[in-house]
Formats: sequence, structure tokens, C-alpha cells
Amino acid sequence: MPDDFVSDLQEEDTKSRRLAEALVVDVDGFEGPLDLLLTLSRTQKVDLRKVSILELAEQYLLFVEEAKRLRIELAADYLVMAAWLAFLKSRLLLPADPEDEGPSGEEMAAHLAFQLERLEAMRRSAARLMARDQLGRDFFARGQAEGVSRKRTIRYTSTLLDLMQAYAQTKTRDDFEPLSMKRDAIFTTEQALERMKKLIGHAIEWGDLMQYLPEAWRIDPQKRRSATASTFAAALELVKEGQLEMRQSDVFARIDLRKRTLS
Amino acid sequence: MIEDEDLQSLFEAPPMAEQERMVEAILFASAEPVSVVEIESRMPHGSDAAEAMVYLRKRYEGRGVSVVKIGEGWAFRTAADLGFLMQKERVEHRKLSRAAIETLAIIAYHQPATRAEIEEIRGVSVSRGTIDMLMELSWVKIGRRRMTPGRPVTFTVTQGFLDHFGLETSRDLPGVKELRESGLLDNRPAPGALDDDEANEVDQDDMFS
Amino acid sequence: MIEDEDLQSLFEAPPMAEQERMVEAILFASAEPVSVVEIESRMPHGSDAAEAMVYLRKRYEGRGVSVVKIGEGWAFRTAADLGFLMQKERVEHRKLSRAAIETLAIIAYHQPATRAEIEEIRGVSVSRGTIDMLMELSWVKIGRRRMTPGRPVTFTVTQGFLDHFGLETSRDLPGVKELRESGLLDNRPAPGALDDDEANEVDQDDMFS
Repeated sequence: MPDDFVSDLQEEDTKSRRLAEALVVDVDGFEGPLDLLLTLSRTQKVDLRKVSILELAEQYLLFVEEAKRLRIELAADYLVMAAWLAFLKSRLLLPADPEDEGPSGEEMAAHLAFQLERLEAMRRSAARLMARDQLGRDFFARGQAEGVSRKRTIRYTSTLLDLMQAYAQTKTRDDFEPLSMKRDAIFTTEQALERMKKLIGHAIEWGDLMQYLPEAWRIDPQKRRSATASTFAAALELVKEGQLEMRQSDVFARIDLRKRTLS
Repeated sequence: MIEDEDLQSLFEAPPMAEQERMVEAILFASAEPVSVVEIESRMPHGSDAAEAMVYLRKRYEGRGVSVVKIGEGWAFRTAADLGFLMQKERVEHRKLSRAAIETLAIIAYHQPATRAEIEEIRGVSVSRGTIDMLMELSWVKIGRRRMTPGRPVTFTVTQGFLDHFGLETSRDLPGVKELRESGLLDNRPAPGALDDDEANEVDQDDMFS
Repeated sequence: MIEDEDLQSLFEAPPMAEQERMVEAILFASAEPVSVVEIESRMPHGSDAAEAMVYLRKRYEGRGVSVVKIGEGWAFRTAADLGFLMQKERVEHRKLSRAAIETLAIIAYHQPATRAEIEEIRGVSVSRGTIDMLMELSWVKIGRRRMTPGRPVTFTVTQGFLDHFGLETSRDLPGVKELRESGLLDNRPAPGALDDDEANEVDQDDMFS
């Protein structure tokens, strides 16, 4: 078999060269040397089991040469494969050296043929797999799964009765005006947050948290307590957002804050 | 060569048994209740989704799941007597906070309602988080802007809300007076506040008329 | 007073028809496959979910949805011939790269497969992103470590993979039997690589020696 090929080599040369050039342009389209070998083997137009590994090695080496001539840089693994194929070629062409312990050229060739066949088989299988009916494309799962979920989700279980009672309570609250909560001594966190956001732009130096309390909320102890708490909470919120830095030197020491500088 | 019969069948609606299968699959795969109009629009020309639905409902009668109407749409639901089978996996049950349930109730009864209206009824400000949470639960959505100064957004309840609370429409919500008469409420109105309530009732009726 | 009979019935499994309804409800409620063990754990004491499943499967034969087995689990799925109705539910999957598709196939057919084995088959190194992506899709998971030097991790396909491609087990992969018979799934070492185990995971160059 190898002999037939050698005699044909000259004739095939131009053809292969042209092919190699076409391939060179496309070198990025190959997924590695094995993929390239598989493509080259198809040009032999025979069953992959009957492919001439020697011919294939020739084609590959030609390809690498062409790439060199066209000054296209090949990835290292293409060159490693070229060296290996050159070695294989010499083993296939030269009579076996009885001293040599390594595998015979035929064994090496057979393994390469196996690798090519296996790669092709995987390609075909991948295509058959992707051609199957697929979930979410051809067949579908229940669109509205009910309550059954392995996720740690919070399920709100308020009932219609809760809803109606809540509504009725808001509706009757007016009747119980004296019982409704006095909100005027409360400085909410939201108010504090709004206020802080306006002020922190100027807080370049460390400064006491207390100075951020609104004027009107500093005297009356009840108001002062509410404002302190909400201003502190708002400051924490801003630290979380990365807009503010806070520090406290000791337990119960005063709390300082400043704008976070982008460093 | 195409036979006359085949040609005709190309333009004919599929057999009813086949249409029933289609409705079954659509209801099953859909993430939300689907209306008959929509189902039909997805079926081959000439199909009669409403008729197929009749057969499908019949088929599921007494089964572990049934076909139920929710608002304008249809959906599969676990048979009510088998609800206990779903209990195990519910990881965390939680009641809505008082602020949330009140806000939700006000939106449900007064929709479309603006934030200012909710605040006025509740007598306290509504935090952003509360409405966000209700929207996240898909119980409340943003409605049209009110054509008043400032063009505030309004909030309305969703199909998901109706679904969760087992209502066909929000008109099914009983009025405050009804609630009180049926003794569901532990809050007794203060004496003399009756007039007030009546006035409220009127307001509310207006909303749904 | 409880009659003897009543008392007994408290500990008796519900009738099979009832059990079938329960399995139906549980499967319907879940988008993910549920195992028989899990189904049974949610049913009343003494139930036989596997038997009920046989009846249920039969009932849904040829319907718009059917009961399918996926690995150890069971689920309702719409009939594949009705996929055309489901334009709306269709989830656009990012198109997988050739490398990803091949890697997936190699893992499926050769599982458990190490990275080195995948690389040997494809003849190129596998980029980190490829396997990450397959894991993100929940089609591939990490299996046991191979007990060879270096103890490399192996990859296997998941129940989600079987579910996605409508496979009951990975033995049902297309053409797997023929491939096995023709020896193409064998892990055939390269000739001369006697100290293969050691060389196996060292680096990529080894695949050509």
C-alpha cells in the first residue's frame, strides 16, 4: 500500500498543495490537529477504516510546510503533531529496527486511525443528540409549578380573611382616633436617609454623628432619641451602599463618620 | 398526488380529540392562566378551543388536578382535597406584615390607587419596600397614571393576586359592611361612627360601578 | 366511638384509584422530575407510588401531556408533536459552540470522563469555560475522582441533561450500543504508553505519544 502511494505522490502533489492552501486560509476553523487530520482524511474519499495513514501524514506535513511558506503561525500542538507524524512516516517507510523497543509504525498508525474514527463517531453522536426533541423547544414542562419547590423560598400565606380584616381595620381606624399612634415624635429612617444623603457630600473630615441630627430634634429627649436612632440607621445604610465610612474608638464612644473617598 | 380528501383535510380543523390534546398541552405548559381566545389563536385554523375545553374539563373531573377558571384565563390546579400533598415542600410560611396586608387591601378595594391615597387611608406613610414587595410577589402592578397634577402612578392588583386569594374578579371582595354583618371582624366600630361607615360604603361602591 | 373497621381504615393505604390521583397531583405540581421515593414519602402510609404510576402512565398514553421517566424521576411533559403550539413558552437557548456540543457528547457517551480523556478524544485542550458552561446549564456535574495518580475529577451528565434531551437513562443515548460494540467507547491506550496511568494526566502532549 505505501508503495502505491509513493508512486502517486508527485501527481497528487499539486492537488494536495492546492488543498493545503485552501485549508491554511481556514486554519482558525480547526479545532486542533486531530480535527485537521480528520478533515484531510475525508479528501481521500474512502471509509475512515481504510484511510491511508501514510498518505494522511504526508498531507498533514504538506499543510504545515505550506503554512510555513505563507508565514502563518501555527499553534504549538500542530507542530507537535507534525513532528510525531514525521516520526510515524519514517517508521512506516523504513524496515523495523529489531533493537528498537518502541511501538511499531503499524501500531502507531492503527492507534491514530482509531482516534480519528472515535472523533468522527463522537461528532456524529453529538449531532444526533442535538437533533433530538429538546425540553423547552419541542416538549415542555409544567409552566406553572404549584407550591412544590425545593428552593428556600418564603411563601406568603395571607388569606382572603386577613386581607378583609386588614381593610376593615384601616377603615375603622378613624373611629379609634385616640388609639392611633402618635407619629409626631418620630423621625423615620427614611427621613434621616434623605437628610443624610444631602449632607454627606460635605463630610470630608471625620465628624460626630450627632451633628447630623436636625436642629429641631436635638432638645426634646424623646425626639432626640428617635432622631439619633434613625440617623444612625441611615448612616449604616449608607455605609452598606459604600458612600460613607464610620468609626468608633471605644464602646459608647462617640461615632464619627465621613464620606467615603474613592481611592 | 394529493387526494381530494387530503387536500381538504389541510384546511379542516383537526378532530376534536386532537384539539383537546392541544388545549391540554397549552394549559399545561403555560406559565399563567390562558384565555380561550388566546388558546384558539395558537391552535390550527378552524379549531374550537371552547368546545375542546368542555371535553377537557370533563376528562379531568374527579382527577388529581382539574381545569379551573381564574379571571379570564384557564389553568390546571391541584384538586382541592389533595392540597395536603403539597404541604411538605413549602419551606417557609409567612404572613404578610401588617403594613403590607393593609396596603394590599387598600389597593384591592380602591384600585387604581395612588400612593398618596393609600397613605391617606392608612394614616401613615407607605415605605417603598412595602409596595416593592407586593410587586415582587406579583400581587400588585403599576396601572395607568392618574390624570391629576403630578400625574402620579396608580397601583392595581394582578391576576396573580386573584389567583392567590381565590377570587374570580376583584369585584368579589366583600364590602366592609358585609364583613361586619357576617361577624368576621373583631373590631367593633365606635358608637356613633355608623354614619361614617355608610358614607365609606358609598365611596366604595362607586369605585366598582 | 371508633368502630374497629374505621380504626383499621385509618392505617390502611387509600384505594389505588385515589393513590393514582395523588401521584398525578404531585407530578403535575412539579416542573422537575420527582422520584418514586419522594412521591411515596408524601403520600399516606402504605401507599405504593410505583404501582399507581403504572396506572397513571397508561391513562396519559397518547394525551397532550404524558408521564415520562427521567433517570430516577418522573415528570409530566407535553407531547413532542405539539411543540408547534408552544411558540410562546419556547426558551431561546444560547447556541452552543461546536466545542461545547462535542464535549457534552463525549461526557455523555464516555462518562465518567476526565478532562484528559475529553482532550484526548478531541485532540485539543478543553477550555475552562466550556465545562463551566455545561455545568451552568446543569447538564454536566462533577462525579467521583478517578483512582489514578493525580486523582483527577470526572464529569458525568445530570438528570437535567436526560430531561432536556428526553432520555430515560444514558443507556438510551442514540447509537450508544453500536458504539460500544465497535469498541469506540473503549479507553484504548496509545501503543507504547505502558506507564500510561502516570502519563495520562500529565499533559496534553501525551495524547500523541
